[in-house]
Amino acid sequence: MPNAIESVSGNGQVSTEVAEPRIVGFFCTWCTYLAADLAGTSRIKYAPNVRVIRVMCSGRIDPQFVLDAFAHGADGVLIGGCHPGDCHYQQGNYNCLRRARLLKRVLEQFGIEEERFRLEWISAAEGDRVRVVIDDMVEKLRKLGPLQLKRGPALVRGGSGEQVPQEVGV
Amino acid sequence: MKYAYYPGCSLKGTGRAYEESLLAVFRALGVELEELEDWNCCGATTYISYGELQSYALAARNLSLAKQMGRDLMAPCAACYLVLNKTQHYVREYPWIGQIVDHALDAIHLPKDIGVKVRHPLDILLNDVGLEALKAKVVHPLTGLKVATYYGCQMVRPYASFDNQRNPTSMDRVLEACGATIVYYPVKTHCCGGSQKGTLPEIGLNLIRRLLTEAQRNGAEAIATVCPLCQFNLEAFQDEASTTSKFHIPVLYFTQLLALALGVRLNEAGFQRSFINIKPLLAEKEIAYA
Amino acid sequence: MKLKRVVKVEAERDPAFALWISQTVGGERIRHCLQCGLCSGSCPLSLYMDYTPRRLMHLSREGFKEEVLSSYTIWLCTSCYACMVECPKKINITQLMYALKTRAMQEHFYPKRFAIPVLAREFSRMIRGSGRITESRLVMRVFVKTAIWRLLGFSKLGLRLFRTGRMRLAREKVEKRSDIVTLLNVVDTTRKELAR
Amino acid sequence: MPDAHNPDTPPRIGVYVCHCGTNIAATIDVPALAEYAAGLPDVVVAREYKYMCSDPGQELIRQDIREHNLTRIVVASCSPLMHEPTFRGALVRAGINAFFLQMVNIREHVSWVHTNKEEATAKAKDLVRAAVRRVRLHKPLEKRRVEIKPEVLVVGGGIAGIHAALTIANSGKHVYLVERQPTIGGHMALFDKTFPTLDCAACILTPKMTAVGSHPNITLWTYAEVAAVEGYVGNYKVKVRHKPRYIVEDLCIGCQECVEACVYKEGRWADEFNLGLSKRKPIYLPFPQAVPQKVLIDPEACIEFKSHKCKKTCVEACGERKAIDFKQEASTEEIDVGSIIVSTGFKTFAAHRNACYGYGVYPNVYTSLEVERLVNASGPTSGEIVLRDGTTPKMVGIIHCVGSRDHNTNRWCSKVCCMYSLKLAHLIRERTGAEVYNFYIDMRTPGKGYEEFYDRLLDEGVHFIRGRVAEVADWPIHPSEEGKLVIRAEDTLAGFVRRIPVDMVVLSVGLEPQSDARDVRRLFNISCSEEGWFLERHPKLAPVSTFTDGVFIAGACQGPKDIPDSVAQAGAAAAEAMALADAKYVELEPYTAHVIEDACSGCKTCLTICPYTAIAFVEETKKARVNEVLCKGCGTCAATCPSGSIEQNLFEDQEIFEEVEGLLAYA
Repeated sequence: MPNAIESVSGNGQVSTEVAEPRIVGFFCTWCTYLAADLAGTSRIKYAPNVRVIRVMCSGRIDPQFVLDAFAHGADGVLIGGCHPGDCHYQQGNYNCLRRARLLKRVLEQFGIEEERFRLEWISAAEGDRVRVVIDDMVEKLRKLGPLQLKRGPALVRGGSGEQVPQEVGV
Repeated sequence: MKYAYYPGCSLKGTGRAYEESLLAVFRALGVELEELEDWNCCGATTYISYGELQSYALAARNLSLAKQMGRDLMAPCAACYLVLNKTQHYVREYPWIGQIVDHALDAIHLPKDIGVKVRHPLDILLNDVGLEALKAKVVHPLTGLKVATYYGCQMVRPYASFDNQRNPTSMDRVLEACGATIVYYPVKTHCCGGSQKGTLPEIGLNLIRRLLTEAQRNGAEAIATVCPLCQFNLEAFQDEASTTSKFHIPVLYFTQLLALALGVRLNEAGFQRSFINIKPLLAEKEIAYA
Repeated sequence: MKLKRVVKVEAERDPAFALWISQTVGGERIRHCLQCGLCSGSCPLSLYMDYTPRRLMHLSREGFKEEVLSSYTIWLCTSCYACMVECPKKINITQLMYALKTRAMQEHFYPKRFAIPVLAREFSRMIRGSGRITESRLVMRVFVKTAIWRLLGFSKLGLRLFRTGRMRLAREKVEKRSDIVTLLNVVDTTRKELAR
Repeated sequence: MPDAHNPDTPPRIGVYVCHCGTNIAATIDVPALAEYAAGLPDVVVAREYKYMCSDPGQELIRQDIREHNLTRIVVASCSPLMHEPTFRGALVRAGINAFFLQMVNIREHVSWVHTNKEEATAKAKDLVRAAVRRVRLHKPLEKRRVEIKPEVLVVGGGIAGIHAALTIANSGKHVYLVERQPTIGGHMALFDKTFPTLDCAACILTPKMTAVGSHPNITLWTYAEVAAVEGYVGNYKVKVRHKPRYIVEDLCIGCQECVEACVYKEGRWADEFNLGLSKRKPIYLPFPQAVPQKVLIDPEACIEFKSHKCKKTCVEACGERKAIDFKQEASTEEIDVGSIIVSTGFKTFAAHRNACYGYGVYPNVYTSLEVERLVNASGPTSGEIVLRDGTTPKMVGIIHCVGSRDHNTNRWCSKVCCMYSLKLAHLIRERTGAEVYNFYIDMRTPGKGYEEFYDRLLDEGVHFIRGRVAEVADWPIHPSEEGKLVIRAEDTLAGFVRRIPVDMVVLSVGLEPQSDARDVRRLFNISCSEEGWFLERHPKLAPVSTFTDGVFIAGACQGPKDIPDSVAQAGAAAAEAMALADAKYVELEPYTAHVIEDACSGCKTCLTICPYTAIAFVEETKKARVNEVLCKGCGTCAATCPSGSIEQNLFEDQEIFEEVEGLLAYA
């Protein structure tokens, strides 16, 4: 399989068809990040397309992070948190869920297919689930091909989050 | 050195060469052997399945006779060696067997004491005569003769009082002392099938074939044995066992090789009884003989 | 093709047999058997056996008399003691095989003209008669009783043995033959007394 | 030397790539990665080393910090959850702030999960690049020091809980032991003998039980449950709910005259302790050695509760003591503890779930636990092993692995069944002389004296049939099977199927997590495996710790365990709790949030979102303020703030943006 790096140019625009989807993951420390660690210790093999950013709680994930990722050439964003009711901080994952719903609508406006943004609940014990989710997402994104942004530049972050509808935060 | 000697039936028949060479060797070493007065068959492994307790009594009779002679009892035949030892064990382990055996001995006016030490010639050679004394007496070293030492089952199992059960070396050491080269022989304690060649021929033959093949594969020029039945099986059925490769390998009693080295004349060591003439081999190896 | 029921109902088990085996000389430890199969693995004959020694141990201690006594295994045993030496639970398997052979002979659990029991019988007769074994005579007696034709196959070898003086028809015998007979009889009578 | 703590000076970054032996080096081109890192902006040195976590590895970092005046460190090795503390320590010892470190997880997240070296290396490069860009922005932070309360809460009064409680109490610290049942003792109290020594369970357990009941440092609350847990390590606030037992515990002296006097002369209701094998009255003592020795009333059974027309002979009998209180209600109590030990135990597999074995259909099919009661001297038959009709069984079949090692029910081996089956086989044979058949798949006897016990059973003439039982039924195919329960199984060692007619069948049921394990773990904020066993922090190196600091687990709630293992674990958990208490203080991660007042619009959105009500609105300034003591650092508020005026330490917006862009920017 050819390496994605060479085939993608600075501005995140994909130059060749063989490009592998590049996915940014935001995993919460207590469940999904641990699950990914467990997948490691269990030597479970999965697609190398996801780059994980660790946050304490999925509740920390600001929609702007997601938009920023797409703006800078990510073909997909994967958010991983604790199962409903299992949040280490009681309800962070609910807030995350609420934001994700609204964010999906926003992404539509930018013509970003829904498969490109995914929210998954993966508990610390579900090492194999990490594989299933990532492999599935990579498969889907391969079919979709690289992300072509209609209004790419507009997405690029400008300090505050004015592109994001107010209610998203609430 | 003086020992009571228990030949057993085979050494009077198919195993005559064993007895002849054995007596010659110990004579040459200055060890006196006195045949046990009016000994009887030990019962071997065959009688047990017919009448277990009787077989112990049969063995006990010999032991009691030997005890009277007040000397260790040498039993060259592996089967005899096993049965005599075993009888002593069982009489000790099972008082009721002891009781029966005692009664039987009583009835024929023999003392109950059967606690004589039963010993194998190899044991005596190693521990009483000693390898140095043996070396000193060697006149025709077996230099360069590649020998596979085949111990078979019953000399080492289940009672290996003087050697290692899984990897016996007593015969190796004795023959090396005579200048022979011992080849690697992984099946040295495997079974030759015993009487099975007679009763279930094809199965017996397979076991024999395995033993001969391994000896050949490891470059042995002769096989040394400690048991009349093993010797017979390995020697008598070589043609039958031959497949693509034909077997033609002298199968001798270790005592015959000793006799050779100690300068005993060939037909005083029973070589004339072999099916395979040893002389060409000795000539080829430039081993002198009387 | 004739189908027979192979499932065993408990009533077909013979607990007395299981008890007997655990009381024979060498059978004391059969119950300790772990069924590890080391006996079968170390047995030089197991590749020809209908039941491996391991399986025979289990069938015996569970009391499946028919299966055990009609099994070829007990006759194939050459008493090489490999199994007994290796057994992790120190079970005297070889001795058990003798006990089973004896029992099988007493209850005639073997094919007609089957050489091994015949050999055992002839062997014992000869000892009773002369106190020693004369191999030549023993071999002939056995062949006559089992497979006379094999004598012919054997004759070539026999001839060589005669020529080399390793087969002598002269009867080996003990002087005090009466002692042997008494010895054997007394054993029997004493055993019976002890049993009582 | 440039001041590492001055944000204006350009950062000087050191990057360190670990081989982790071959764990990383085998899948990632480490030299290439280090070389690549060296070329990234602001990186002064980039090195590779076999084991970064080793002393020489750390020394390497410390040296560079001193020699090259490094101000920021990136370590690419294993998961930060593994070695972050190690490397932070290295930074501190070299004189710079612990939080100037960023770890890159190239083992668990790269080398162990990918196979293609090219791809793995590329991924590692992206991650390192992101870390380098992020670490530039790291600010100096200090850990918060909080006091630890010495009191310990132990949840569950089985042998594990009892042992943990006593160990801690004996060290002079106060323990709250909360047990859901009206008495402590757990499963062990049901047993007659324990394997392999066959010493009497009661003889070794009851002394410990009474010790708990009378220990000055132990507050024992039975018939009570933990309702809520708040706070953090060292400072947990726990709400305990007392179920009404309709007896004033302080007044009841356990004389049981009330039970004697009850209008019901005979027991009528299934006796929970004897698993329904005997009957009890509406007012009862769970069992003779119960601790505490306090009776309780079953409102479902008591006439007074149903019709209010009872003669209340019990109250008369109690007389002046006035211990009976029909009006008693559930009450809640709040306690402060520094740490918590969860030892909530297990439940046994519900035998009827395996229909082929006829549990609940044939009266003489018992579960092993029921038989434990039957063989127990203080059990319903006072130790006599008899069938429901009072006769003694002559043939008994014990079926191992019921519910265990089975993908239709539970996949795991329950670990104790082989041994307790052997124990029951021995006891049954000893007391009835019956023929006993054990049906097993594998005989598992790992433990001191366990294999020897198996050997003993073999010698005792118990039958061992290797084969999983297919069916227990009552249809005969042979006269000898008439009126018997026939067990059908292949005797795989004999090589044929056998039918064995028995009078009694014992189902050796496996161990399962408590049915409410999932609620319990939420309560204590710990995780559990897919099956429901509580998850230890590390299977080998932190077997009794959880991912929540100050919460420990002991006994079979973590996985099937026998008594010795449970006690050993309880001891370990107790030691952990005591070590924590003796440390007096604990340091908390500084990942708290803070408000940038100038930017705050005072919209109060954050106030509602914070689960810990750690954010207050300051009227004077009309701005929000975070109470850092209450803040647990989830960062939800930071993500929620519409004006982006809340930041979370070490997870600031800028830091994360840099990380995102670092991942996606190509050098």
